Formats: sequence, structure tokens, C-alpha cells
Amino acid sequence: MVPLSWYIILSAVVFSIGVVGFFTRRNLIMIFMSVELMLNSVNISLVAYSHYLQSMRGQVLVFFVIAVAAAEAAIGLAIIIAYYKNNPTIKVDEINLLKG
Amino acid sequence: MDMSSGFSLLSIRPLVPELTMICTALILMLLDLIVKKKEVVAGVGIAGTLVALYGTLKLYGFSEPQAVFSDMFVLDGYSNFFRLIFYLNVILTICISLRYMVIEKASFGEYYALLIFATTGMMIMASASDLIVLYLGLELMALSTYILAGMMRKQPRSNEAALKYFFLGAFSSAFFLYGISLTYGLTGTTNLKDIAASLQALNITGNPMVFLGLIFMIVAFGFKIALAPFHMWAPDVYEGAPTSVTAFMSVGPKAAGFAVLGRVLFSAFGAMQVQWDSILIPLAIITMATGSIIALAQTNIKRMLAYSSIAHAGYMLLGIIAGTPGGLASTANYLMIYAIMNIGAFAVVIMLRREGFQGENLDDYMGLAKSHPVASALMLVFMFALTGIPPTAGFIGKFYVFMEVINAGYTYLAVIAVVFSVISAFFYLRVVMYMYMRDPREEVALTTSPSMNFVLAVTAVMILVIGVFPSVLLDLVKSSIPGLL
Amino acid sequence: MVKYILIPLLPFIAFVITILFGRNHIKDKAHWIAVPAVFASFILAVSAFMDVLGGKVININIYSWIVSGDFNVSMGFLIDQLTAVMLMVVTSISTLIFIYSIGYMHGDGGYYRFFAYLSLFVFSMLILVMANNYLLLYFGWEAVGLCSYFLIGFWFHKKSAADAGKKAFIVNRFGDFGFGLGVILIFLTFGSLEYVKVFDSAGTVAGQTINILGYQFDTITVICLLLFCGAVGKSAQLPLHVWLPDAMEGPTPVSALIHAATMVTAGVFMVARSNPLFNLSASAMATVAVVGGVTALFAATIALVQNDIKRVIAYSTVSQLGYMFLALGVGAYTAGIFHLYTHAYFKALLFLGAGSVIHALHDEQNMQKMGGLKKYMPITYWVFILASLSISGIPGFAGFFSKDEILWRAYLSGGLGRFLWFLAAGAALLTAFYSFRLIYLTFHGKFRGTREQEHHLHESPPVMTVPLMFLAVGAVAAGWVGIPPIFMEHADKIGEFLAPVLGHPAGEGSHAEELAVMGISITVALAGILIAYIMYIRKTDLPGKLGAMFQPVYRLLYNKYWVDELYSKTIVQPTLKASDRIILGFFDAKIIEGIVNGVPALIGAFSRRFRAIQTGLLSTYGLAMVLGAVFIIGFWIFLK
Amino acid sequence: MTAPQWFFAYFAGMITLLSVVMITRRNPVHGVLWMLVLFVHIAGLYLFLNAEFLAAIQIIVYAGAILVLFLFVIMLLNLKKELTVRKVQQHWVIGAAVGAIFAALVVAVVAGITVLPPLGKYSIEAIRSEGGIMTIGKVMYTKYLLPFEIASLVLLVAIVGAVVLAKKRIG
Amino acid sequence: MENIILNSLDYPILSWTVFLPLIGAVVLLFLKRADVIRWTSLGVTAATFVISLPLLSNFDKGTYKMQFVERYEWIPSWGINYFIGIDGISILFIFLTTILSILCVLVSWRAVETKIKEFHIAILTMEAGMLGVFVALDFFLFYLFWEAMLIPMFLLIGVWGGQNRVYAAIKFFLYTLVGSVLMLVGIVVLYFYGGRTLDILALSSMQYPVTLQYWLFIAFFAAFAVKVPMFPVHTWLPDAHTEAPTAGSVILAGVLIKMGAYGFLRFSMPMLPDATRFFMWPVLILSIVAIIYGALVCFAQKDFKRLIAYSSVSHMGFVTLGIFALNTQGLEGGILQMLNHGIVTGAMFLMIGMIYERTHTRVIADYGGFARLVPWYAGFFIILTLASIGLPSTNGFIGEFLIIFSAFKAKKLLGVFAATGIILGAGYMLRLYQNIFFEKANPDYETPGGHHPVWDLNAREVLTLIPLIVFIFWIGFYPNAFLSYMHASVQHLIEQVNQTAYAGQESLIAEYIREIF
Repeated sequence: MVPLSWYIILSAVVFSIGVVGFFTRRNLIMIFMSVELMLNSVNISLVAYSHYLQSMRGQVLVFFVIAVAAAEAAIGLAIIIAYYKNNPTIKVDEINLLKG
Repeated sequence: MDMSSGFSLLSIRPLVPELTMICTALILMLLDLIVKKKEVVAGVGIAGTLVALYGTLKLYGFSEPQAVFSDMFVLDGYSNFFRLIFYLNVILTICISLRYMVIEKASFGEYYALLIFATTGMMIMASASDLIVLYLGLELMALSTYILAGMMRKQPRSNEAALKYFFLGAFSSAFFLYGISLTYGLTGTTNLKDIAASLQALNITGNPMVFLGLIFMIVAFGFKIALAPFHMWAPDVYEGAPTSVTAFMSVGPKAAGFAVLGRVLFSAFGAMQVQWDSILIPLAIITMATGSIIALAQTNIKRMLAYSSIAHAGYMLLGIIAGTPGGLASTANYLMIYAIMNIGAFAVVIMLRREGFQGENLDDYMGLAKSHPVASALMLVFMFALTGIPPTAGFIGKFYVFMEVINAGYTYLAVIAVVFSVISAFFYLRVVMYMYMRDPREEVALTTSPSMNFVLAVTAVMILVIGVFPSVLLDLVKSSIPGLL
Repeated sequence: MVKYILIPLLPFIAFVITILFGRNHIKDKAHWIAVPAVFASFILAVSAFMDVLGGKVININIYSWIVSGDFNVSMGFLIDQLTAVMLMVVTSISTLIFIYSIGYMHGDGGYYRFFAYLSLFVFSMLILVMANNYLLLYFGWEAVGLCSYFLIGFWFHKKSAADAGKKAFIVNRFGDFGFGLGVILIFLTFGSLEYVKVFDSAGTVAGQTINILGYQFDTITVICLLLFCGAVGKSAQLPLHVWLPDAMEGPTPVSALIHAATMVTAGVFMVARSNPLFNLSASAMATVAVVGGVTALFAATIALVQNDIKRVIAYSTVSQLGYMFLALGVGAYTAGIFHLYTHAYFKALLFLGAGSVIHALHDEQNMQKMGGLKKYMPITYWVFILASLSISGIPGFAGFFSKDEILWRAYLSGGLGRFLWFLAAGAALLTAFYSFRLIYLTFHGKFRGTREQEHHLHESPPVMTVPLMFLAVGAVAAGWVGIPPIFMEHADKIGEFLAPVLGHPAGEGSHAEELAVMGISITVALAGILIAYIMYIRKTDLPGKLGAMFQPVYRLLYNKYWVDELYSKTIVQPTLKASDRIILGFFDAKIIEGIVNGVPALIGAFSRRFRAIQTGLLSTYGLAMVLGAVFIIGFWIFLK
Repeated sequence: MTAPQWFFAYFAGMITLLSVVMITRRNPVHGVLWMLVLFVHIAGLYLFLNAEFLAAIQIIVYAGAILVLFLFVIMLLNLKKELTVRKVQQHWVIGAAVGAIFAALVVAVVAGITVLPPLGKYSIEAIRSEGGIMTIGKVMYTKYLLPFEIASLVLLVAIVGAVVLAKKRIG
Repeated sequence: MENIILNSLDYPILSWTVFLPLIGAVVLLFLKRADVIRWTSLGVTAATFVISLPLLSNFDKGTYKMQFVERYEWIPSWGINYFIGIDGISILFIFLTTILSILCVLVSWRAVETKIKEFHIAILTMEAGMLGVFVALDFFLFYLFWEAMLIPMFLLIGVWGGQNRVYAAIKFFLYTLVGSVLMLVGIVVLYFYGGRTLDILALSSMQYPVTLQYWLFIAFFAAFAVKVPMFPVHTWLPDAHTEAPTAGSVILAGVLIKMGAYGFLRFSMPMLPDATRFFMWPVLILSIVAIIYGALVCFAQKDFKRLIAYSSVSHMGFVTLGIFALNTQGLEGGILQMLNHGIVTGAMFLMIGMIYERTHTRVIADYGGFARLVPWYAGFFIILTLASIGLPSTNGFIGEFLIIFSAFKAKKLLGVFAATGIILGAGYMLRLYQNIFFEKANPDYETPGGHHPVWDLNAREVLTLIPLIVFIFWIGFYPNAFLSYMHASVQHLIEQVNQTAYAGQESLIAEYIREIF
């Protein structure tokens, strides 16, 4: 058998890769994708738990996460578009009209 | 799982307020297509909220907490009290939005619907007794507020606010989920009560992995209630978002965040109080420090109020740190009072906004007392209330929290808190000072409307009445929050 | 009882009426209120004196003044022999000087004010002497000081006058500082401030000690020394004598009444009053005697070379007060009071005479610019002569009896007293010298003033000269109530009268000794007059030569031993400088305010610095969140 | 290593690798495409974990809907310029370092995880007997009805939001 | 109850006294015309004074118990009551407040010409707040009034003040707030140790662990010492006093800073007797430092008002000295001296305000010779000067004498140092008087011919001053009229301070300080 911890470590690593992506990339879309990556890493662990605990809960939650991710994608991308209409850049380190 | 544990119509009853709110939101969207006058839309929104309020008040009668939907949704005094905050928040926000959103050219019918959706999300959060429901409620609220923050589509500042709020919100959601997954993995459940039971049964309260899950959840909640260092979105978003939305956001999501923080920590992780206190105490101190100190250098009043709200989050957190039902009650009480005074303050800020004039700079308040004595007097009341000077309600809020935190043995925290409250007094005073002790630079005209006047009157009167006769509120909060499930 | 209360009350009423209505209504008729009041007071005082003479001692408490816990003091009067004598002196001389002032102050802008203050002074002085407890004494004590302040600074537009008033008050406060503490210590020791009770139990506390800075001191001695502090201030003894000469800035009647006859003798009165305490402390007595003796000589030396007519008399007053203290210090309380009494007359006379001269010369006080006034102002001249003879101690005159008594008693007390007698005898020589130097410079020789002044020279009006004559009678005859037994048995009326209060001085000497001492004092007095005659009538160039010859000594004396300058350099200036530069400029403004303003400034700086963290960049915010999480995880999971 | 472990190793290796590849692409379009591959691998892992329904959803919703939405948006935003400038932020090293520390910490904590709670009733056999989709459907519509309904609200809000933010308005 | 005498009058006299000004303030909100506002304000303050008069006649001097007590449930869930009453310590302050308030309205008649309505509202709320502080018998109620007062005072200084008013106002506010919030923490701690009550009498009758007492004492001290103000936390006072409008200065000097000392009497001493005895010496030494320091600073002042402000530091040093000497004379002297200082310094600020209206300068050097220009003014001022330096026959003497007496009784050297304050006091006050009133007159102010001819006091101003002058001599000649109110309460207080099981065992510091003296 594959130990549970392997999945969880995988999940943690992928989550961290998402985090790193969030910090390093300049492109908003890429940053968004990093967030999606983080969500997927969580999903992996949830499914793994679900399997190992013989419980349905994790799978159900993954389902909801995917649903919410879809909603988030819709809104997030809409926000990006709205932003882009007024400022034709999505370079994240140039978005600092509000600061201090 | 067999079908019999499903639902009957009776089990819907506790959800009546939520359903009312959802229906109201839907009606609003439809109505928006038919009716041109936004006042009508807003009025229906308020009416719907009042119906929900009525429902909640009726439900208040339940002596025993009601858990429905397979223990995923719980109706108890705790959630009902928070509901009251949410209703108050949404009604007052709608009232101050009317004229303002027209000026901002963002007066869409969806705006009101989204306010109500967001409120519904908060209500669900407050009642959630399962992490899954909690997550969904949180997302419902969050998504709505992301949109609300970006409502002024033509304004780069509003876009940017929405953008930052959204990205960081999603980021924090991921953390929350990670926390949920860890908790689930270790306890085998997401139900708060079951988590508590499982922690006991498995004797894993000292397990670092459980703690890690808790930490991630606290990070996410900390984001919502703007605890330092998870607060950094708040000033930017508060500044960029439409002022009415800022008012809404600074109260609603914060209150909801506290509601879930309290419930999760008390219901599920009550056995780990030592651990979470050890996190929350430094967070509270940093939060109070950050909010109070950085606010000093602000020149934009919305931004200043944002930092002030961060500082207030620090004070509120003290009640949770106390870790007692009383502490929780004190936090809830503080939130209610904070809602009143903060919306009052934002109402005045909004009044300064008119066509072609932002009115967000502190300089714009110079000599306001000369031209608008009443508005200035009200702002004075709000500012002193936020400072926590008696006989305003702000003092009652602080006093209660200090009482509880001291009772729990954290006197030093109370000392730190009062020191920061003195520092924060400085920037509140600065507003008063600008209004009363400076000469006006240019004539500032105020945008008033009956609904605005209503908000100002209600908030000011409530601040003073609660400040002098806090018993009603205290009794309510104490009876509502005798303890958690 | 009302009678006794009225004695001080009448002048007080006069004061109130005059000060309230003087400016707008009474104006230059102010004397119509003040003079009758003080005269009535005098009559009542006489009546009281008669009562005492008849053997009555009046001790009444009018009302409870301060009650706080076990502390209880009443407003109350004690009229015994001592008080009776003081009452007579105060009211009689006051009456005369009031009358004199009608003429002297005529036409002054503050005429009503003058009488108001004088009335207040009489009230205060009467309270002082009539008090039956120490606190009320203190009350009067401070009140006379206040009046003195007002009256010295009467012409307040002159800076020198205002300065002098202030100086008098503050220097006196130094003395009162001790006095006040003495009063407190008396209460703490005896549990009461009433004379009768204190003196009755004085014997029982003898030998008690108190701890000050770890050393044990005899309580009574400490009390006496503290009280004496007050006396030193009020009676202008070394080292607090500096205010009295400056006090001559006030109108001359004030100098006569307050700074010669009455107020300055309050210290003498107080010590005499406290004699049961002083008797218990030899060291305190010795201190009193030494201070008195030294001051007597010290002040006399200064008086030798002064040119201001009033200052000469002022230093003479200081010197004479020294005599009185010498007497008290050697236990001859009666002699002290006796001298107080005679001194009041002749010194008031001297001052008023000087006032008359100054009046005639239109406020000229420099004797070098006078001369030859004898022919213009004969009455003044003659009363001056009488007073000077009296002060010099020429037999038959009042001063002789009292002064001789003091010298004899000092001599008798042996040891230290003998030495002090030597000083005092020396002072007597100087006294005679400067008194007659004053007369010769003023009244003899040629007039050295301006034509203008010479043209206007005239004798003073009767309203001034008549009081002078009355006082002259006093200056001559006042001493006859105290003729020493060596001349006439049972003629020392005043001694016998005061004996119940002050007791009999100790020590007996032989007649021969007494006569010898008397002879010496008469000799030195005559010698002094003679030297003055030689220097200022015969060889008028001699003073200049001597002055040049003993330049350093002359300058030392002329500048009053630089005591004022010393105080200024060591106390006044350092205090002012320290308060300005160190206390306010550095400590208050820099340190305390530095902290008070610095902390907010620091927080403000933090605020601006921390603001920069809020970069507005999404990733920074995310980074902060994760860093927060990392810290929490790192700290709470791995370090714990 | 047993066969399942090898199998896992492949997927895990690919997922990690693909994640890194994905986030390092300069062109977002490439990023999306690599992500597609990644999602397929994740779906494979789900299958391995007895979650065939989720595997399907992963492909259909995630890959099919969400990623396509991304592509649309990328095309909507004319990003030619973006391709010529630096792809990472100025202080990306700090971010990467913090991420690495974070990863190290989290991995260190969770590495030793084992199954602690008592096992539930949805054993592989139980699910097999009823069918995976059936099982999940049952719980979804009974026990998890409330969250299911809320999820629908979330989606509704998303629609409304997207419309509010992106729709062209007149007046 | 044990320690109270319920209000026997048929109306709630204390409540009326406290809330009448507040009602007046509300009424003012609806008035428009300046003169109407002034008269109303005057009427309200006068009415408050009249209403409070029966307190004097019905006061039972024979008991230390709280009198005219009203007690209603207020916040039952916290066990907090609306509980008010007065004893011999507080009764006199009621009158000080009501009288000074009338005078403040009078003196502002012409001096305040902007925002008249707001000004009078501020004055009236101030009055209510101050009265509330003195009657409150529930700590919560006390704190409510204590803090609430900051708001109108902040506005009084900041809106109607002088050049540097904003700085002074904020400084005042924050300075005092720092102290009071620490007290707030102390209050809450006490609340739990005292069995969840904030009833002052109940709390006073309880015993607390000694260490707790120390901490609480420090917390209370922070609030009270700042308010008094004691050295070295006095620096808000010169700024606030100087910049405040006349009425503000009068209230500040007259009543507000008394609250600190009142706090010591009402809270620190009866509740924390062990700590009080423990901290007695440090406080006494601070008091001595304040006396001398404040006086020395006065020598260097160039500003009329600032000098008087600093003299308050010195005078309040006497007050704390007396209070912490912990004997009857000291306590009674301290209380009396508070009253005296309120009267005298209050009157001084009134007079400074009056002359400022004429000369528009506060620089001492600009004055001179005013005794000739404004003789009545000079006459009144000399009385104040003399009262300030404690000349017998004035009230200042009684207070200072009792205090020095008590200090001397407590420790000889303390008395000696305190007495130096009297010399210094005479020094700076007479210097001031000379500089202002004597010597050459400033030609600018000469009655005819000057640029700003000054005129003497008018009837309204004389009327304002007369009551205070009367009190100066009344207390000076017959202090028993006032002291007699205090005896029973002070006696009780001393018993409270000396009670408790904890005896002796003083700290090293206390020992060390004892050694030094």
C-alpha cells in the first residue's frame, strides 16, 4: 500500500509550489493559476483522506471546492477584465495605486 | 446513511431568515429589471431584511439550540445575535448607499442583491456547525463582497481594490481549505462538535498536525477579520471600494469572521485553548499595534478608518482570547457596538462625497464644525465612540472586553490594549481637531438624504443610549451567548 | 470683653472703611476716620492698662479658629503686664504718628491708602501683642509684615520702593520659615499653642530630645532657635538685617512707626513672651545674646559712614534692637522690654525729625547736601538733640536708663556676657558718634543744598511739630519709670510691673561695679559726641582724610560689608538662574517634555516607517500572510 | 516498492514536475496547457484513490470549463507585451525562499501522518457494491443537502458578479 | 445599608444637581440668540447652585456615612448601580464646582464671541461631569464621568483657546487618557477581586492581597497623579492652563485637577491601605519635589498665565503632601487646600482673563504700573496673591499651615522642605505682582493717550470676583465652618488607612527613604 503520508506530502509540496507561484509571478493570470494549483493540492489530500478514512466527506468537499473554484474563476477573471479595461496592464507589481 | 435522517419541512424552519434573505435578493434582481427607481429596490431590500429580522426574533424564542441538516446548521442564540449585527449592517448600509451610489454612477439593482447575498453568506457562517457549510458560507459572502468592492467599474481604485481583495481572499481560502483537510484527515470529520469529540477520543489535542490545521484556519479567519499580519489587504480595499461597501465590509465580514472564529475555536478546538491562545495573543498585540500606529500617518479618512478597524479587531480578539463564554459575549457585544459606530462614521464620510469632490481627505474636514455643526457633532460622537471614551457605547464595548480578558487572567493584555487605545485616540482626535479647531479651507457642501439622516440619527442615538444604558444590549448578548454547543 | 476686642478692631474698621471708600469718597479726609479710631484704641488701651495695673490678667478665647483632629487653636487675647506695656507703646506712638502723617502726607496721591494701610498695621500689631497663642501671634506677625510690605512700597512706581517692599517681605519669610516650624514644634511638643498652657508645662518637657537627621537635639532648644529665627527676620538682626535699611524707601512716618518703634520690636516681644521656654535653654539664650551683641556693634559701624539720613537711623535701629536681644539673651527680659519701650519714643522721634527735615528739603535725604538747618527749623533741631542724647545714653534721658540696664546685666552675666558687654559698650561709643555726626551734618555748618531748596526752607507745620514735642517728652521722660535701685529704691517701676511675666533677672553685683560700668558707658557716650564734634564742627576735613587713610575699611563700611551683594550672588541670582536654565530650560523643557513629546514623535516616526511596508503590492501582502504563518508554525510547533 | 507505490511515484513525480513547469511558463497560454496535463494526472490519482466521479469532474469541470475560461480571458486581454518583459517579480527570490521554508515546515509537520480515527463505513467494498457515483450522490442529496444548495447560491452570485463587473452598460 | 444614609429629602437632590446642567445643555441645543443662550446658561448654573444648597443645611456633620444616597439598579448584569451620595470629603467640592461654574459663565460673557452655543454647552456638560465625579459612589459611574469630562474640556481648550491651543488640547487629552486607561484596568481587576462589584463602599471595606494592592495603587496613581498633576507628569498643565480660555482655565485649575487628589482620597486610600502606607514616602517626596520644583519654575516664567499654571503644580504638591502625610491635619488641610486652590487660582485665572481682554497680552514684561491704571483690579489681585502665598487671614494660610504641620508631624524634614515652598511662593508671586502692578506703567496702556487704554473692573467683573474674595477671608478667619464638614469623614478615612492585618514589613525602598530622613 501507498502510505497516506505520501499523498499528504505530495499535497504539501504542490501547495507550496502554488504559494511560490503566487509570490513570484508577475502576470495576474499566472498568479490565479497558482491559486488554482493550491486548491488542487488540497483536493488531492482530501481525496486521499477520504479514501484512507473510508469516509465520503472528503470527496463531497472536493466537489464543493471545484464548484467554488469555478465560481471564483468566473468572478476573478471578470475582475481582471474590469481592471484591464481601465489599466491596460496585469503586471502585478505595477498595481499599487492604493498603498501606504 | 438512510433517508430518514434527511429532512422534513420542519427542519427548514430555522433557515427561514436565510431563505427570506435569498428570496429577497432574487426579488431584487427581478425588480431591478422592472422598476427604474432604485429607492424602491432598496426599500424592498430593507423590507425583506426586516422580514428576516422578524423571523430571527421569532426564532429567538427557542430555548434550546437547534441543529438541522445533519448537524450542519445550528440555530442558537449565538448565531441569532450575530444575525442581528448583520441585519443592522445591511439595513444601514443600504440606507447610506442610496444617494452615494448614484453619485458614484454605480447604482445597480444588483448592488442591493449582492449586499443581501453577502449578508446571507454571513448568516450561514454564523450558523455553520460544519466546516463544509462554513466554507461555502464564507465563499458566498466573500464572492459577493469581491464584486461589491469592484462595483465602481470605471474607477481604477475600485478595480484595484476588488482585484487585491479577490486574489488575497482566494489565497486565504486555499489556506482555509488546507486547514480543513488536515483537520478532516486527523479527526475524520468536519463537524465541529464531532471534531471536539474526536480530539478528546483520540487524545490528539497536542498533535502538531492538528495544530497546523488550526493555524491555517486561523490564518484564513485572521484574513477575514483583518488581523495583522493578515490584514494588509484591508487598507487598500477599504480605500478603493465604494465607501458604502467599505462600511459594509468593515463590519459584516469582520463580524462573520469573528462568529466563525469563535465557534470553531470554542466548539471544535475548545480543548486546545492553550494552543490557540498562544497564537492569538501575539496576533492581537501585533494587530492593535499595527492598526493604532500606522493609522497615525494616514491622511485619507477611509484608509484611517481601515487601520482603525484593524485595531478594533485586535481589541475584539481579546474576548476570544479570554476563552470564556463571557469573553465570546464581550466580543459579540463589541462587534455590535462597533457596527453602529463605524457605520455612523462612514455615513459622515459619505456625506462629504459629492459630484466632483471625493471628500476623503482629512483636509476636507477642516473647519467643518463652522459650516455643518450638526454633522461635525455627530462625527465627534462617532470618533469619541471609536476611541472608547464614555459615555459612548465604544466604552462599553471596550470595558466588557477588558473585563473578560482580565477575568481570564490576562491583565497584561488589557494594559497593552489600553495603551494602544490611547495611541489610537490621537488619530480619532485629529479628525475632531480638524473639524473644530481648524479654519475651513474651502466650503464643503454635504450630500444629505432622508435615509442618510435616519442612519445618522439612529447610530448616534444608539451610541449614546448604549453608552449610558448598556443593560439592554448586555442582557441580550449575555442571554444569547451562554456558551456554545 | 468687648472693650478688649475693640482695641484692635477699631483700627481694622477704619482700614476697611478707608480702603473701600477712600478712593472715590473719602480721599484726603481719610485721617478723619483713621486718627479717631486709633486714638480711641489708645484710650481703650489705657483703660486696659489700668485693669492690668489693678492686678487683672485678661485671657479670653473669642472663638475656635482652627480645629482639626487634636489640633485646636482659638482666636483669643491675653492681656497681661507685658501686653499692657506693648499696648501702651503701640497705641500711643501710633496716635502721634497718625497725627504727624496728616501733615507729612498732605497732598500725596495715595493719602487715603496711606491711612488705610497704617490702620491695618495698627490692627495687626495689636493682634500680635494681644494674641494668647502662638498661631495668632504668627497671624499678627505676618500681617504686620504685609503692612510693612505695602508701606515700604507705598510709592510703588519707584522701582527701588517696590524692590524694597518685596525684599522686606521675602527676607522676613526666611525668618518666618523658622518661626512657623517653631510654632508647629511647640504644638507637637506641648499639645497646645496657648501661652498659658505651653508655659505651664514648659518644665515638664525639659530634657526631651528630637531626632533630626539622626542627631538628637534638645527639643526646647530647637523650639527656641526656630522661634528666634522669626525674631531675627522681623527684628532685622544678623544675618537677616538687610531688609530694614532698604525699608527706608517708605514714607518717613512708616519708618518711624513700623521700622523703628513697633513692628521691628516684635521679635523682642516674642522672645520675651517666650521667656519660660528660653529660660530652659542656655544655648538658645547664648545664641540670642551673641546675635544681639554682634548686631549691635555691626550695625553701628555701618551707621558711621552712611550719608542718607534715614539709613543712619535705620542702622541705628538695627543696632538698638541688637541691644534688646543682648538683654534678652542674658536673661534680662525686663531690660530688653524697657529698652524697647524707651527706644520706641526716641527712635520714633528721630525718624519723625528726619522726616521733618526731609519734608522741608523736598525729599532730600543725603546729609552731605544739608547743613545749617538749625536756624530754619529750631523745633526739629531741638527735639533731635533730645532724641540723640537719649539714644547716646546721657544720664537723665530715657535711653540712658534702659541701655545702662542692659549693659549692666550683660556685664553681670559674666563670661560670654562680659565679652558682649565689651562689644555693646563699643557700640555705645559709635552710637553717640553717629547720632551726633547726623546732627552736625544736618543742622550745623553751612547749607550745602541748592538755592532752590534753601529758599523754601521752613519749619514744619504744627500738625507735625506737636507730635514731635510729645515724643520728645517721651524720649526724655520715658526712662524714669525704670530708675535703677542704685539711685532710688523701688523706682524700677517697670521692672516690678513686668516681673510677673518676665521674672527678675538673675545675678547681683556690687554697687561699685555697677557704678563703674555706668561710668564707662557714660564716658564712651560723651567720647562719641566729642569725636563727632571734633570731626564735623572743628576739623571738617578730618572725615575725608580718615576715609582716604582707611580706604578699605571705609569702603567695607560704606558698602555695608557687601552683605547684600553676597546674598545676591549666592542666593538670589543662583536661584533665578537655576530655575531658568536648569529647572525650566533643561529639566522641564528638555527632559520631561522631551519624553512627553518624544514618545508621540517616536510613534509617529514608526508610523511613517511601517507605512512603507504597506507597499500596495499583492505579493507583499501574500508574503506577509505566509510569513506570519511561517513564524507561528516555526515558533509554536518547532520551538515549543 | 510495490507496484501501487511505483504507480504513485509516477503520478506524484509528474504532478510535482508539471506544477513547477506550469508556474514557470512565460506565456500564460502555455501555462494553461501544462495545467491541463497536470489536471489529467491529478484525475488519474483520484482514480487510484477510488474516486472516479471526482476524476471525471476534475476533467470536465476543471479542465473543461475553468481552464477554458482562463484561455478565453487570456485571449481577451491582449498580452503580447507581457511576453517581452520579465516574468518574475523584482524580489521573487524572497518569495521563493519563503515558499521553500513554508514547504519545509509543512512537510516536516505532516510527514508522519497516519490514519488515526476509526474507519468509516465507505470501505472500497461498500462503495463498489453500490457504485461510486451512487454513493456520492446519496450523501450529497441527503446529508450534504444544505452545502449543496449553498454551492448553488455561490454559483448564482458568481454569475451575477461576472455580469455586473463585465457587462457593458448604457447610461 | 451599613455605610449610607438614604436621601431623606423628598426629591433626588443629588441627581438634580448633577443632571440639571446636562438638561440645560440639551435645552441650549435648541436656542439661537446669543444673549438668550448666555442668560439661559447663567440661569442653569445659578439654578444648579441653588438646588445644591439644601445639601449644606441638611448635611449631618456627625457621621462619616454617605448621605443623600440614591441607589438604583443600572447595569444589573455587571452588578453596577447608579449609586450616588456625598460625605464630608466630597460635599465641599460640589459647591466649589457649582460656584465656579456660575463664574465661568459670567466671565465668558464678552470674552467668548464665537460658537457661543457650543461653548456654553461645553461648560454645562463639564459641570455635570465634574459634579458627577464627586457624587459617584460606583466606580463605573465615577469612571464614566471622569472620562466624559475630557471631551468638553478638550473642546474648550482646542476651540476657544489661545495661539497654541490645538497642541495643548491634544496634549491634555492624551496625557490624562494615558493615566485614566491604566486606572480602568485597575478598576476591572478590582471588580473581580472585590466580588464583582464596583460599589465604592463595598470595595473600600474589603481587604486585598498586598501585592495586588501595590499594582492597583500604581494603576490608580497613574490616573490621579496625572490629573493632580504631580511631578513629573505635570507638563500638560502649563500648556492646558495657558492655552485654555478663561473659563476653561478656571475649571481646570478650580475643579478638574482636584479630582486627582479626590481620587486618592476616595479610592487609593480606603481601598488600598497597605499600598498607601507603602507608597506614602515616595509620594511624599514627589510632593516635596513638586512644591519646590513648581515654585522654582515660576521664577523663570515670562507668561502671566503660565506662571500661575506652574504655581498650581507647587500648590497641588502641598495638597498631595498633606493627603499622604496620613494624619488628620494633613488630610483636612489637604482637602481645604484643594478648596483654597480652587478658589484662589480660579479667581486668578478669572482675573487674568479680564486683563487679557484689555491688553491682549500675557507677557509679563508688557505690563507694569497697573496698580495705578487699574487700582481696583490691583486691589483684588493682591488679595489673591496673598492668599496664594498663604498669608494669615486668608484661606491659603489655613491650608498650608495644616499641611506643613502634618508633614512636620509625619517627618520633621518633610515639614522643613515644605516650608521652603512658602518662601519661594512669596518670592515668585511678589515678583510677579511687582512686575505687573508696580514700577513704571507701560505707556501703551495709559488711560488717555495710550494705544490700548485699559479700564478698571466693571460691575459684572467685580460681581464675579466678590464671592471668591468672600470665601478667601471666610476660610481664613473661620475655617471651622468648612473643616467641620470633614472631621467625621476624615477620621473614618484614617481608620481605614490604618486598618488591615498587614502591618509593618515595609519594602527596602521605604526603609531606605526612612533612613535618609
